Amino acid sequence: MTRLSGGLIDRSKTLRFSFNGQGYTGHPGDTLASALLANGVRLVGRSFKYHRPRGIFAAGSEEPNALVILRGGARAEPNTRATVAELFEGLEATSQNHVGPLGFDLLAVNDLLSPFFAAGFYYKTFMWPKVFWEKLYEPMIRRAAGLGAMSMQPDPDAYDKGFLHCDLLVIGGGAAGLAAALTAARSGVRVILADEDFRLGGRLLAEGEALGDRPAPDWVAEAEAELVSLPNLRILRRTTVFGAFDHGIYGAVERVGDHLPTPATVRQTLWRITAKRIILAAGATERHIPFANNDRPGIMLAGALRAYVHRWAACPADKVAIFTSNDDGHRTAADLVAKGVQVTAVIDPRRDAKALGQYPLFAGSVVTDTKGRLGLSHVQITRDAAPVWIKAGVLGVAGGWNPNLHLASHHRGRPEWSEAHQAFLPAPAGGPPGLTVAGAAAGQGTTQAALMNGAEAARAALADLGISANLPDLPAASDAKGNQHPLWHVPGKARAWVDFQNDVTVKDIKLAHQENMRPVEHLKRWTTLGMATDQGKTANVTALAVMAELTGQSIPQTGTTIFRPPYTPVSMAVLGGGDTGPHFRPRRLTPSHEWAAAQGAVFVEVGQWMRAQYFPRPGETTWRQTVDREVLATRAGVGICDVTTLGKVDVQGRDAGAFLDRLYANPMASLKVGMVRYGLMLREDGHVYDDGTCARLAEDHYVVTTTTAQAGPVYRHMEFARQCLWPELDVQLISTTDAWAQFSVAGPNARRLLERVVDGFDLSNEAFPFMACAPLTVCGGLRARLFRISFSGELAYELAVPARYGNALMARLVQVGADLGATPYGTEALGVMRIEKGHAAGNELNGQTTAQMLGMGKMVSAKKDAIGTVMTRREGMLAETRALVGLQPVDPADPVTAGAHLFAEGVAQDTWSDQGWITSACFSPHVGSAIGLGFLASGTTRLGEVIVAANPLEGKSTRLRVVSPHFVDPEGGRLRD
Amino acid sequence: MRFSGFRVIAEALTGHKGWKPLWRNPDPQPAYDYVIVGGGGHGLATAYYLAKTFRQARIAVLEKGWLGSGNIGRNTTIIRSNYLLPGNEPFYEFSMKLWEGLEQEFNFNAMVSQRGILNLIHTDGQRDAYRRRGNAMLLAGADAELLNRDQVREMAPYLNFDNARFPIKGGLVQRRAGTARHDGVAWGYARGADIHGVDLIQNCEVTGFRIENGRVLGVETSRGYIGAGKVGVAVAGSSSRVMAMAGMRLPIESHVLQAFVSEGLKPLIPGVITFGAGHFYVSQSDKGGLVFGGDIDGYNSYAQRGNLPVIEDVAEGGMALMPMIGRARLLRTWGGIMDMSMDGTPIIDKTPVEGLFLNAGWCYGGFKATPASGYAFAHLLATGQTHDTTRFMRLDRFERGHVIDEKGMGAQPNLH
Amino acid sequence: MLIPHPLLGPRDAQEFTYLGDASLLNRPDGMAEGALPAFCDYVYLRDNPAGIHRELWFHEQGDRSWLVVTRNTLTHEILGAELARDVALRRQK
Amino acid sequence: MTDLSPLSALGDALPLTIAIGPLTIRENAGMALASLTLRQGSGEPQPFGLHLPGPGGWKATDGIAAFWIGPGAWMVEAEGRAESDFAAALKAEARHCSVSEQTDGCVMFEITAADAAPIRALLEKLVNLDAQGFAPGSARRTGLEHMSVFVIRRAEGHLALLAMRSAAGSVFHAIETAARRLTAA
Repeated sequence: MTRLSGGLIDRSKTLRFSFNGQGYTGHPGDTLASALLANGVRLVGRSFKYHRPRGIFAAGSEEPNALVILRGGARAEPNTRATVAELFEGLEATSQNHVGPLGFDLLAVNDLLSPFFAAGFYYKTFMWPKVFWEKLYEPMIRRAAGLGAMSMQPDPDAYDKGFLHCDLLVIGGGAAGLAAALTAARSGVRVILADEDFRLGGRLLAEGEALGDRPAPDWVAEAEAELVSLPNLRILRRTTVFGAFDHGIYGAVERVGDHLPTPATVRQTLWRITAKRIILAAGATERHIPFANNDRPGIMLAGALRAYVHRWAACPADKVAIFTSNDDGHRTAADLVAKGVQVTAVIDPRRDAKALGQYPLFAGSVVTDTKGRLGLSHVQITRDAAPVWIKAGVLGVAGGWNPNLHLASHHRGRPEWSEAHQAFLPAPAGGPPGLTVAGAAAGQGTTQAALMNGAEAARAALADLGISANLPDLPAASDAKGNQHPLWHVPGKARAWVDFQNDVTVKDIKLAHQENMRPVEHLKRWTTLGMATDQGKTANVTALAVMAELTGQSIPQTGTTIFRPPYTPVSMAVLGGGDTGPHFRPRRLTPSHEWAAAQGAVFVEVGQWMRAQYFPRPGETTWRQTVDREVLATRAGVGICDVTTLGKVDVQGRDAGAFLDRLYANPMASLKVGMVRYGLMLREDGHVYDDGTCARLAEDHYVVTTTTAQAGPVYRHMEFARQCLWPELDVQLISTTDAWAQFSVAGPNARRLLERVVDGFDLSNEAFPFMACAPLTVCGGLRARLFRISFSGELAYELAVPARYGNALMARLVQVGADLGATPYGTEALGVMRIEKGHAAGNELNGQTTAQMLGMGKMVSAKKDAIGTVMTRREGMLAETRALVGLQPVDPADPVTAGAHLFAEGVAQDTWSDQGWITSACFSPHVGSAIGLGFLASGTTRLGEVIVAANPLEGKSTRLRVVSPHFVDPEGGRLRD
Repeated sequence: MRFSGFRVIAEALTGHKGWKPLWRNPDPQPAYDYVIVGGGGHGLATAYYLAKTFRQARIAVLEKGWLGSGNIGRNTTIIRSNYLLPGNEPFYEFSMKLWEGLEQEFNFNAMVSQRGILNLIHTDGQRDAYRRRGNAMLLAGADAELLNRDQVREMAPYLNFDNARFPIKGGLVQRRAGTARHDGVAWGYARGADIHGVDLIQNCEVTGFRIENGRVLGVETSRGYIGAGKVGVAVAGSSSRVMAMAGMRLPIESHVLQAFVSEGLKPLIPGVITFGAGHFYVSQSDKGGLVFGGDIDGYNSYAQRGNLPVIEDVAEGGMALMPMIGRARLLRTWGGIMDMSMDGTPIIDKTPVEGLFLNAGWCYGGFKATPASGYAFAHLLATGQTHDTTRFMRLDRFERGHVIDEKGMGAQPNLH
Repeated sequence: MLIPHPLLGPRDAQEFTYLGDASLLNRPDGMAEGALPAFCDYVYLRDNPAGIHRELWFHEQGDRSWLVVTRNTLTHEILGAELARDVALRRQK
Repeated sequence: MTDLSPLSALGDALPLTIAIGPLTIRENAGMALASLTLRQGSGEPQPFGLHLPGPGGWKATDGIAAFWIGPGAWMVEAEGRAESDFAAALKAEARHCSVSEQTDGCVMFEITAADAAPIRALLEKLVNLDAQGFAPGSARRTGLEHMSVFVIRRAEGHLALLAMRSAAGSVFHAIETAARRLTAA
């Protein structure tokens, strides 16, 4: 017998699917698990350690056994629980974690060797000989371990993220959740109802119950229809709320396209839900009972069996037995009988157990063993030490129910043991604020109680928000209690599984106890209990109880386990969401990007920016050729570079000068209007933070620049100074980085070139000297700002125009300057020229540098209280002798390599004789050899000395001469002419 | 009891009846020569080396919870010595050398696995910085290799080479780096310390110090007063709280660092890979789970749990670096409390209170440091002299202006 | 986390950048006698409490206000937030 | 007038307009922008007769509008005046305040639909604002895929999204991707 009558499947349509290459059929409404069971397939996988045959154990997301690789190719999805995989046309699934066919796994030899693989065995061996660990033992272990295999191909599907806000989030669409959602939604508040299943109803779909005068699924359909009609309620189906985070933020994954052959748009969406109140109505998970060989395919949770029979009309065997320690198991038996399934035995350790229907009852008995190599065939029943074997293809095990309180303990709140419920219940305090637990998750396990409790929880949650809601009329429902009488395990010599996936048995727990691994965390870590993909949902409480029995303590004395996100495993792709390729992070383009691209520029990522690195011309075969040309053309004629990426901050207000005086180590208030000054900014700990320029456009108006990399942090730092340190100053800040396209125009012909674009502006050295600045117009009336500053050491200007004109201005400058040798240059040439000039940049300003090291110690004014000034007076900073020097190879053919370490000649090269390192290096077409900058101990007094640059990483060592860092125009005549 | 393969076989054949407790559960004595506060990795290692190497007797480790419940119980298990500055690199290399003989020394398989670490390079500036670092490593006696893009591709072909926002331009590799089974390290040290007579006392919370005339006499605990000749505090994550009981303020903030494990998977990555452009690093455990992490959450916290933005950020980084992991699932997350120091470097030093010693400020580098930290702290406790490799890790370095700032972030702990 | 912005109401903490202990508002006078030890304390030492903590958050993806947020570091519960500028001005008085 | 030709933020000669399902996305290149910040004791001005909105607000009158960007700070918009020196005009209206030119600091996308539903759906996918509570007249700066953006609800069926001009392509990619997915879904 496989398919029964009834069920919530659409028999009018047939879906074809395959498992391990074998074709089967099912119907819409099936899961892969229900369809396999309906086809009589019991063996679906292998366990982690012993490779024991495993079947379908549960009917929901707690499944520990029935893990498959779903789909194939790049979409292959290992470790997928067959119990939550919705059937679709063409579904392919394969079993995992075996060598050879599933029915004859070569690694099943591990099961024979299991005595050697007791808990923690690997900590005690594989230590000799030492080299064998990486070479032999570990590779062997790694190959045998793991579960499913990844495709190793990029995930081809798209993923999405989004943000939702609501007054009430209801997690779980079973009896309690539906009642809560109805109550709240009718009051008009904004409600989100999230359910992990593809069909609302929860256990209501899995029972044969009536609600009022109708079958439960009919009531569910009616409630759902009402909910769908309410505009203030949103149903998220196939959505798992996986984590409770701070302040009412919940993470949820909607499986948008997982039930389709291929997703129509995205496969999954990550929702971040911000909710004022939350009702957790996640139901309960049934416990099993460990007994000898309790892990064979066909042995499953009794409640799951009931669900398969009612919801999916699937029963995987003709003869079914039930092992239960409570009344709930008898319900399963009665339901099966009513469905026409042959129940061969109901085994109940209670001597006074009563049958609920027509089936053989073995009261006062326990299951003590099973048979069946790849699937259950026989069950051994023992009463008063007298065993009998009976035939059964399926054994339903009912050990009571554990509330699904996981999310309630995501804030590290500890669940509390309830003697009355014989289960852990959510603690009254310590859970996520605003969250209430309702229904079976709160121990309110009967249908009647769940409905009432859900509605009442919603009413109370809304009352808490100051909103009154009426309790809805709820249908009459069953209030049959399960009567939990836990039987934590059946004693015996053979192995009895507690954690199926990780093969943790009662024996392992005993061994942990024997070896003093008794605290629950030691128990878990020593045995790997609860570390499987079901996160211990089916194992942890049982294991605690077994340990409690061994220590003679109560369960709460033994410990509790708390839960952390995620509630069920979540795909990496959906957590990563969005774009992972070129749009992984924003890309900022400079104003002249289009022009540069049209010129064939090569671009480079500089933080978020894409900058032109160099502009190759036909015939140039190496980047060096191009860069040398750009440098020489700039130094001989004029070069143009887009420097928009530098941060720009508008500083205004009566106290702008006083404010900048406190931000920069050097004075700024004394700067004259129309002039620019280099500024050195320290962190409060005295190290160099950033550098840039301050231009004073008016008495109460400065424009300051920052380095490209530090634009954001420096702006934040400035706001900190303004708002937190000196709020009394009248100063206003706003970033204008993107508003202005800024171009460096550098070289002896810079002035002549600019004269061709400015509108009647006197650029003569007298009218507009070095470090002058002014507003002006260019190209027939375009607003612009001009700064006479130089990074290259040449006569140079920076010209800024509104960003939308940047592209055209770049083209114009190159065009009108053709006869002057106007040459666009990129970041490489920029870097070469600043090294030639000895200007510090990112490699020098790495946060570990002092003003003294940069030769700027004297700029730190002692006459004012600027950020960082005081801390430069610490002994260690004063004693710093490393200083920026220029470095040139003794043999001009030798390279200079940034990252090489500096040593005196003839000393042993180790950490303790290390005297510094090369920060930046390049080939200087001006000098005609490689050059570099570096920090060298006592550097300022060692000019002319020959030192060694050691680069053992690349097996090179070169002799360098220490020189001034100013390779070009050390007197600075060029930039002042 | 000595552990070995033969022993495992013998016990298997005789029903595992012979296995003994890994350590005793002693009641605290009234006084010890040395009291180590904190039964995490560093505290256990300190006790182990004090007893075994420095041959000191009468030692107790006091642990508030269960042994190994500190950050050794929740980390991403990476061991490496790829630091830059002389204040750090020789220390971590010393630690690396101790790792290399650790299991044979304490007769416990902590699964020290030297499968290498690869730090990816995305820019020329980064290559310069990594070259400086790689050279610093070699100069300190460690190993390092600089790889170009093709070599990285050969090593890790599944990384995103063709469609990345931050193209991979190379990498710095330390082959001797790798991972170790974190709990195994704690248990190995605990068992070793127990064998050498150390009293490991669980569920014993230190509630105060008894200090007279500037000298520590003992500690008040939840299990009564315990006298001590010397007290060593190794309670990373709680350093500020514990030292406040001795009247000290520290250059430390407590921050939460989350870490993550995926479901078990067949082997896909051999070693450790770090992706600086996207805040992501990953390795794969022997059980098959991808173990990964990223940045700290960034705000002061003692809550041992983090928030969703960091989970997303780490997953984004992972997806950008290795788009093949999309269909792997995140299984577990946890949050550990980091002792974030003001320069990102730890402190192993005496304190102004005589007889009271501090081991703190490990940021997220504590696990790899466990052996050397224990050794150096034991050295300091036993001899009164700073171990050579920790000579810069002083408490007064901040006021003296000798910070050891690997990242160059200054006095902002959440940026280290 | 949600930061209760005094002007904009609850805003997601992702919009903010964290700095640390609000004692950073109490910058010593750099020109005073004994400024160096005062600065060493100011820059490096922290109470780092497990419990109520006053701390600085910058609404970077928002209104660019620095806030002083009072938060419990054990539970992450937020007890209040005000503009740092207001706190700083009040302190000066 | 200058003889240079401007480019749109997306790098084209003409600003883009594109219809995706029920949504129309238009780059607004004509909007002039200038920031206005109060100085100590400057009093709150009413530039062009506009009462400046409070925190989180956006207000419009006769082609001029303003949205709150921080305590004592607003961004003032002038439709169709990108080519003029709008900052100077604003300064003339608020002499005692600090004014900075911002026209090219941002790329501005005007996103319109016949009613609120598609706008809300788009908002949910883009930014962490309460899409239903974000009523017309609201303006916020918030995060969007690692970028900082201003979002303005000009009307039920009209959203404006401002981002750093240099990141125009990345912002547009995000908007377009979300819009296409909503349409396909």
